[in-house]
Amino acid sequence: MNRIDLTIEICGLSGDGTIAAGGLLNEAMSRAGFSALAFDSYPAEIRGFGRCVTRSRFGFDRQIALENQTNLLISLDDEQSLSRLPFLAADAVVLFDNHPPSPVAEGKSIAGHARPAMSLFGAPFRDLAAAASGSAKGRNLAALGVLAGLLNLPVDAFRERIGKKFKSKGEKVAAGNIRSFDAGLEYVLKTYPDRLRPLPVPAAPAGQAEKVLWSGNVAIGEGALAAGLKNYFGYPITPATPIMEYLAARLPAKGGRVLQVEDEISAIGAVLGSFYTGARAMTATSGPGFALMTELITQAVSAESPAVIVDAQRGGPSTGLPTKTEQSDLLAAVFGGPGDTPRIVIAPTDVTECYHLTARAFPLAEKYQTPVIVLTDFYLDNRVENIERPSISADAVADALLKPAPDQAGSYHRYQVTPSGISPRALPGTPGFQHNITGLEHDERGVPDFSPGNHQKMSDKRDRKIQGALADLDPPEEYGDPGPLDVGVVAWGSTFGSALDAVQSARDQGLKVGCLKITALFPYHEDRIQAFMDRSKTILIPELNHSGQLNTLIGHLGRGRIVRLNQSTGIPLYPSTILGKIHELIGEDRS
Amino acid sequence: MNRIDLTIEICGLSGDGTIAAGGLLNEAMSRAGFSALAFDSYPAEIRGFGRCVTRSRFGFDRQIALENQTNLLISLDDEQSLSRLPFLAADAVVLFDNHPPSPVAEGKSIAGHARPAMSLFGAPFRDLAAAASGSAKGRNLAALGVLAGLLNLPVDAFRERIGKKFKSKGEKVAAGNIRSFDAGLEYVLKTYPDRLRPLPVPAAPAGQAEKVLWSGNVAIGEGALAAGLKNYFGYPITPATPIMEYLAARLPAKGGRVLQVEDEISAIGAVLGSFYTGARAMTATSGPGFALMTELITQAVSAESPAVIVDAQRGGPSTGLPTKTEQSDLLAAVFGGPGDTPRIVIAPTDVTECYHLTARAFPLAEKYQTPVIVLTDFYLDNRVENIERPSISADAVADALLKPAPDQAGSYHRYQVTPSGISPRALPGTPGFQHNITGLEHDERGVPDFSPGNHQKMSDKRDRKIQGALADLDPPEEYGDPGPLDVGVVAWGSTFGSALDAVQSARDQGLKVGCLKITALFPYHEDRIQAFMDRSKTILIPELNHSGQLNTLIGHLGRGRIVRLNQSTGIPLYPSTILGKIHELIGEDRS
Amino acid sequence: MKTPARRLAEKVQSIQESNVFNIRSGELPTWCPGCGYFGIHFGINNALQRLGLDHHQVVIVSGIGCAGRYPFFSNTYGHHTVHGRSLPVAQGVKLGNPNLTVLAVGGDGDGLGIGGGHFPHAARRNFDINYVLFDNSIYGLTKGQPSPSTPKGFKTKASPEGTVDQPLNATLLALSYGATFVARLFAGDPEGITTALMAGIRHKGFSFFHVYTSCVTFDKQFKTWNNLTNRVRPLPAGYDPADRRRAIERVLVDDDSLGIFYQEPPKGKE
Amino acid sequence: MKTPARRLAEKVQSIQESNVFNIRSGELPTWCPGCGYFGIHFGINNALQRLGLDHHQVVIVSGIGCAGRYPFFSNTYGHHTVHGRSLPVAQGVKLGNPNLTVLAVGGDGDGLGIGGGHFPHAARRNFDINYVLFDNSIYGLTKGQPSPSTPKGFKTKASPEGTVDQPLNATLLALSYGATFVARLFAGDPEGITTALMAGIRHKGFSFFHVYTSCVTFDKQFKTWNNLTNRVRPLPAGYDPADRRRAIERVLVDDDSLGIFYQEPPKGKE
Ligand SMILES: Cc1ncc(C[n+]2csc(CCOP(=O)(O)OP(=O)(O)O)c2C)c(N)n1
Ligand SMILES: Cc1ncc(C[n+]2csc(CCOP(=O)(O)OP(=O)(O)O)c2C)c(N)n1
Ligand code: SF4
Ligand code: SF4
Ligand SMILES: [Mg+2]
Ligand SMILES: [Mg+2]
Repeated sequence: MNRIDLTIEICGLSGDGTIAAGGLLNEAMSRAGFSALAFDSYPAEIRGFGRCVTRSRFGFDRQIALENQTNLLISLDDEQSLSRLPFLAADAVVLFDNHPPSPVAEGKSIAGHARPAMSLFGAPFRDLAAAASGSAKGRNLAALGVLAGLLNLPVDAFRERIGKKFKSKGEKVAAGNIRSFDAGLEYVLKTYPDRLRPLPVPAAPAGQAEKVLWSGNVAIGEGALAAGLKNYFGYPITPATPIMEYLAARLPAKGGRVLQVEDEISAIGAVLGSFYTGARAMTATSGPGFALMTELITQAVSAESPAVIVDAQRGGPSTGLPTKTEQSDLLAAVFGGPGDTPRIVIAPTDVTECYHLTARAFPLAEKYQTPVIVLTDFYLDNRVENIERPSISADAVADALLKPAPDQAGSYHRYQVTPSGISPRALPGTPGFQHNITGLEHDERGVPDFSPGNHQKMSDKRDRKIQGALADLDPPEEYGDPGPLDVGVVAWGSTFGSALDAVQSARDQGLKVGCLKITALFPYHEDRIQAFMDRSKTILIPELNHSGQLNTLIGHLGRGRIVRLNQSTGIPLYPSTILGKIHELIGEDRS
Repeated sequence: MNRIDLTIEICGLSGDGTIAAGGLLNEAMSRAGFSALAFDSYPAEIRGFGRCVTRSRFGFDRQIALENQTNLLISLDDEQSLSRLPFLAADAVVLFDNHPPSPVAEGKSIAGHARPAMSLFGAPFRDLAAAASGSAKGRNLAALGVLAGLLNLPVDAFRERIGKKFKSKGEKVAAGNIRSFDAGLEYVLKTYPDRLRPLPVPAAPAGQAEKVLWSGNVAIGEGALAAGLKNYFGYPITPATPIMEYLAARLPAKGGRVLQVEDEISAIGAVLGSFYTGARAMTATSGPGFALMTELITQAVSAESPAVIVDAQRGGPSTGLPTKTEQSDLLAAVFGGPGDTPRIVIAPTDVTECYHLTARAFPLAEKYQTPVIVLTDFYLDNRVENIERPSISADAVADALLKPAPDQAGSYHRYQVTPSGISPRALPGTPGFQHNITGLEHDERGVPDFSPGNHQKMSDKRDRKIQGALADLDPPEEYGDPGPLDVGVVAWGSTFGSALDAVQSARDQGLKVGCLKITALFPYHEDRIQAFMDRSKTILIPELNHSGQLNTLIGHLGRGRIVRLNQSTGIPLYPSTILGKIHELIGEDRS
Repeated sequence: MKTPARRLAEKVQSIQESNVFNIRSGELPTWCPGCGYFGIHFGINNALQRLGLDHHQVVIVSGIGCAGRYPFFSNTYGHHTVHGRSLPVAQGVKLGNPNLTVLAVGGDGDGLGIGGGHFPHAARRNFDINYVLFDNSIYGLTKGQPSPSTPKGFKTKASPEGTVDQPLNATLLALSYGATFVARLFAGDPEGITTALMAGIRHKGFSFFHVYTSCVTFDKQFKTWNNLTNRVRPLPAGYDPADRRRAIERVLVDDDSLGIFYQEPPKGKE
Repeated sequence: MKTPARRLAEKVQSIQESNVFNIRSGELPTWCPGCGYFGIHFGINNALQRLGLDHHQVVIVSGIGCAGRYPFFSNTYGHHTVHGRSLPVAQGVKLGNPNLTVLAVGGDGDGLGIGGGHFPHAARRNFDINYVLFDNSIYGLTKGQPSPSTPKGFKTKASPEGTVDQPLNATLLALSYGATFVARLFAGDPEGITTALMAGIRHKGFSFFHVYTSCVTFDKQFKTWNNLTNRVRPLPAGYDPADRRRAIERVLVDDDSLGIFYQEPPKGKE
């Protein structure tokens, strides 16, 4: 079987239907059995004059990262597409509209700039669509038709998806759009019969599990639903808004509520109120909103209140780069907030983990009576992967509330000091267990107590409890050679996929390298991380932030040389960049 | 000359006039030429049923720390004072009311619990005051009279201070209170003529600089005034409120404004607005308020807006221990806030430094166009020290605004990328330099720009700028032997005084120890800190927090053994505790 | 001569000693003797008792301040959150378990200052929670700074020249925000508090109780017992609380009447 | 047939091309074609021009949202702060340099949602700043969620069953907060905006401008150009804006009139 590794980009101006076309492509390819990972980028303004780019990587094996080399570009707007040239493979294929709606400015045609080894396929996307459907709007679909014909993709998958997508706009629109697609298809078959490049299509493996094409945000929503989320409180913010909107369409049917509140302070406040009664609650936000939650997060630490908070990171600081990706909230998630405020911070590295870690955040929050921060990032939230539909056992998300013994009625101590630091928690409504929770320092009963011994005891308890949670957090996973490594890469979040991809390539090249995936960021598995570092001559920590935040957090564990690879660009760290660094380090080492 | 080292405590219930008596004691002793360091502790409730304790340490040399051994206790309430017993020196002197307003409960008299070597002096504080002034309220002053007689303190200093303090309540009250004091004085001279313990009084040194008895908060207010503060924006919170109140009484006369706003978000927002126009502005808060400022602090980093923020730390997390001390906001000050947000964090270690670092925060904020966070803590804010009146040269606080060249009118770039990272800043009102500042990522002109290269460039610039500020920040100061050390103590904030005291004692005992004072917490002087650590066999980091936050920040610099000494008690780390740890470490080392 | 504060304190003490209500917790209130909060405490407790609510079915959420300490003195469930956030938390509690009776309590600084952004939304969302504002027009716990409802001319250490801002009128705000139940009450009239609370707790929707009270320790100028006692009087007999527009018109000219200003006919959405 | 949005867009374009005003910056507004904000932009610019204010003496502070992008399109000084905080910053600017003319601008989410806690205090503090609320009753920039002023029944992805909360009325709020100048305006009437702005900027004190506008991209249901245009009309001739109580009474029954509802006789404190 041929190994397929195909990256397709569609580039246009907002309004060109770029994102829609990319979505359809992903769905159709997924349907056809390809594995997919795709990520769009679009402007922060609604109708700015911004560029939209979708990038999809397809193959037979599971796709774990995007690469910055594109094999095929569909240009819906030549001027915008010119910016993509540096990212096209030397022998890339370019499909473009040879009769676009507005004439291409002098010297701005993509055809005029393509490098010699590239293959160009012009087609009158607009005219094809207009002729087929009566509307030029379908030119993005005509372009998909050209693509499907050129690569001999399973056209029924496209037709079905197009029909489905436009059903809500009426039978006529849907049929017209399918015709636009077909027009593109016929055009390419007729015009370039001898330049077609049929792609092998994966055989449908028997008994394959159902696959879903999910974004990280959908997986987060599904994970929360799987965990029996009762109340979602949120405030719109990119890239977390789709989580709220996804749940708004589904949670009410399950008897839950989605409430858009007046700000993020209110959102986290309501989450704490709901969880106080035992009803699982969650909020999702991004940097600016997360910043506003700081005070109540510290209160939750002190009052030992459960909460699940998704921080969908975007480019920072402040309002920053609302539609770009970054991993720069790590230290704020771990250390943000005055006082000694240990809490749990976990970070998924792919869509499947978005599901699992979100679901498991609920019992963790309940059991350890603490805020659990799930750190994702734009690249994870908005990418789509087609994955086996994840599921989680009822056990894994079962109610983790430790209730007090009934005979404690009347003498219940909410903050009883225990060896684990975990105190039984009674819910309002339980007769005889009335108590107060508070962010003031308190004694075991919950009554304010500022005496020195008490503060020490309660600080110890809170710390002990969170450190104890390590037992329930996934230990770091090692990939690659088990022995001594020339370079050991330590990665988290969306960068991990790229790191693993780079390490796999390096190993294919015979290099002695490995990779460590960390999903538990606080508390973290010191021993395991140190063990991996100890067998690495050089430790490489690639991160999508400026200051090397993971390195700040765990760097002290490294007894060897640590090298940071940081990037503040708002775009993912690609495997090739990490691979380049590995080569450089091993080269240095040898010289 | 006898070396005097005398710690006096007054203990009572709120309402007993404990704090007032302690204040008068400090003033009178200071007046008499003693050096003083004093710190009160009181309940978080206004009229809770809380214990009030004032502690003052007096001597001839400058006092740098309190110790937890008290030489003399004035008990205004026996039941409360019993809690102080463990902190009394074996041979402590105890003055108590032998006919208090409400009878002392069975078994709760301090006299009944004093240890054998202690000296007890009973006097009818209440009766003396009632007889002398007609009101039992002055019993705290009668107690001071007893003290003054017993130790042969300069009584005129007391009388003058009492007169001054009560002047506002009318001549009659003032005179009555002086009579209460005198009554105590006469009583002790008459009753215990052969048990008096006259204290040597410091000779008034010729040409001594004027001394002031300032709290840290007063010094902060004075520092801000010295720097030409224009606008203060605040929201009440312990222990920062007195800064606002101090300035409210003084700033308007200098043409400035003190505005109490609706919350801390508004306070920092207004500071940013004021500084934007070039008018120096400041806010002071504590943990909970500081948490709320998180988002706008990150915005200030991105928009490169100056701001001066005093975070007067108290026990945390959350509302925590409002009237107790702690150093647990360090990581929040340095890392708090999503995104890569380098800012300047400095921390004074005594009252004089409160003045200087606050004053210098303004030109620093201006020059580096960044929030400057001045980290103090309750023990520093509310202690009083009698110090030489500090002053700062006009140069040191001169306007540090780098203005653009006039010929840039019309083509001005607010965020011009320079080698230092500092861009000339034009103020609103300047013709031809109109521009926008923003927390969105922006190009050099200040126009939103989310392109990869631009984000990298601007992130580099912001980081470079803050790292460059190191040149203007005090390097760490070393104390003790210059050579190899068995134990090198690294300390910051209010704990530094205790660390230095402990190190001095240890050196008196012939131990090879030293101490490093760090006031620049971000950026920090890596090389200097590492050099000190490198010559320490063991590095000891004592901190008043649970997780060892300074160690988290700079621990990676240590190549030797680092030992943390942490305490979460809400009370200061005393020199004896640190000394004990030094002994333990050196003992271990030797064994 | 006994001051009103003294009289109230004595009254409260006699009530405490009578043990008529057992909803108080074992904790002694940490308020100053004579503080108006004792009267409010009594009024609320009485309402809960008379409504026959089980203590364990009641959650009192509070922010920070002297008023914010309330839950510690009550034998119900209590959630003492941070400054200004009682309403968000209270709404979360209600959605978490709609069977609970939920009260939010707090001071004027807490509710009109730092927490003032949540009030409009709690009102217009109209969940069935009960918000009792302890309005002493001062920041008590931080030792006497002006609050958003402080009258002009108040001299404190933070305002040595006297305050200059227009005070906020919480009753007017609640009505403007669309609250479906609005009452104005007085700490010196615990019985009035009890009556209104009973009606408000029964009301299915957001109920707001604006309680005038006195900080005896830090306000000697405006909201003293004397001044308040002399001012307040009941709403005129026959006042019809069913008309929101009328209620607003009245509150624009009348700062002194006590009682239920507005109650929407019961059809609250939650 | 031309839609009102189309008509406005054309009008705006012709104005842009005429170059009658030079206060716009070189940056092209990133708003959608037909967005009501173009009309507001025009109205504000015209007022600044006609008042003869030097551009460098004007600071426009904004929060986040489509409206919040305003300063980038204006050739004045601009301070684009975070979501909801334009008023605190604007007050700091005014205290920092009282010679500057200070405008705060932002959307309904920005000003009534997340920033709603600052509005009462800016109003009652009465500094001489001018607050222009771009009220399209929707969160535009985040792609169409309901806002605090959204009418009941609005269906969005975030409210698939339609919104149920009582909307806030910003004009009423400003009056309740004690604002000393309150006008209600319409993006489709830039001339009206200009006139009111000129009066409000001259007014020494806090001036509030509640501008009805349309998000053509995300609201097809309520605040469309058609609906708005059909609704609005000027305040009746002879309306006297000097009486705050009257203004409140009017706004309680009248959602549609445009003009200056209230202006306190000039004696603002700052
Ligand atoms: C975020 C934050 N800011 C400030 C404080 C300090 N603080 C405690 S109580 C209080 C105000 C109290 O006034 P009010 O709400 O009117 O209650 P009262 O004490 O009068 O009952 C303040 C400012 C705090 N705890 N948290
Ligand atoms: C703290 C914070 N929360 C959320 C956001 C995301 N956000 C950006 S604009 C906006 C709302 C915009 O609505 P509105 O203020 O009405 O302005 P419009 O876009 O309609 O002009 C939101 C929620 C943010 N930038 N910051
Ligand atoms: S300070 Fe004022 S509000 Fe607080 S308890 Fe005392 S009297 Fe009551
Ligand atoms: S999304 Fe709406 S408010 Fe934003 S620019 Fe477009 S039309 Fe205007
Ligand atoms: Mg109050
Ligand atoms: Mg809006």
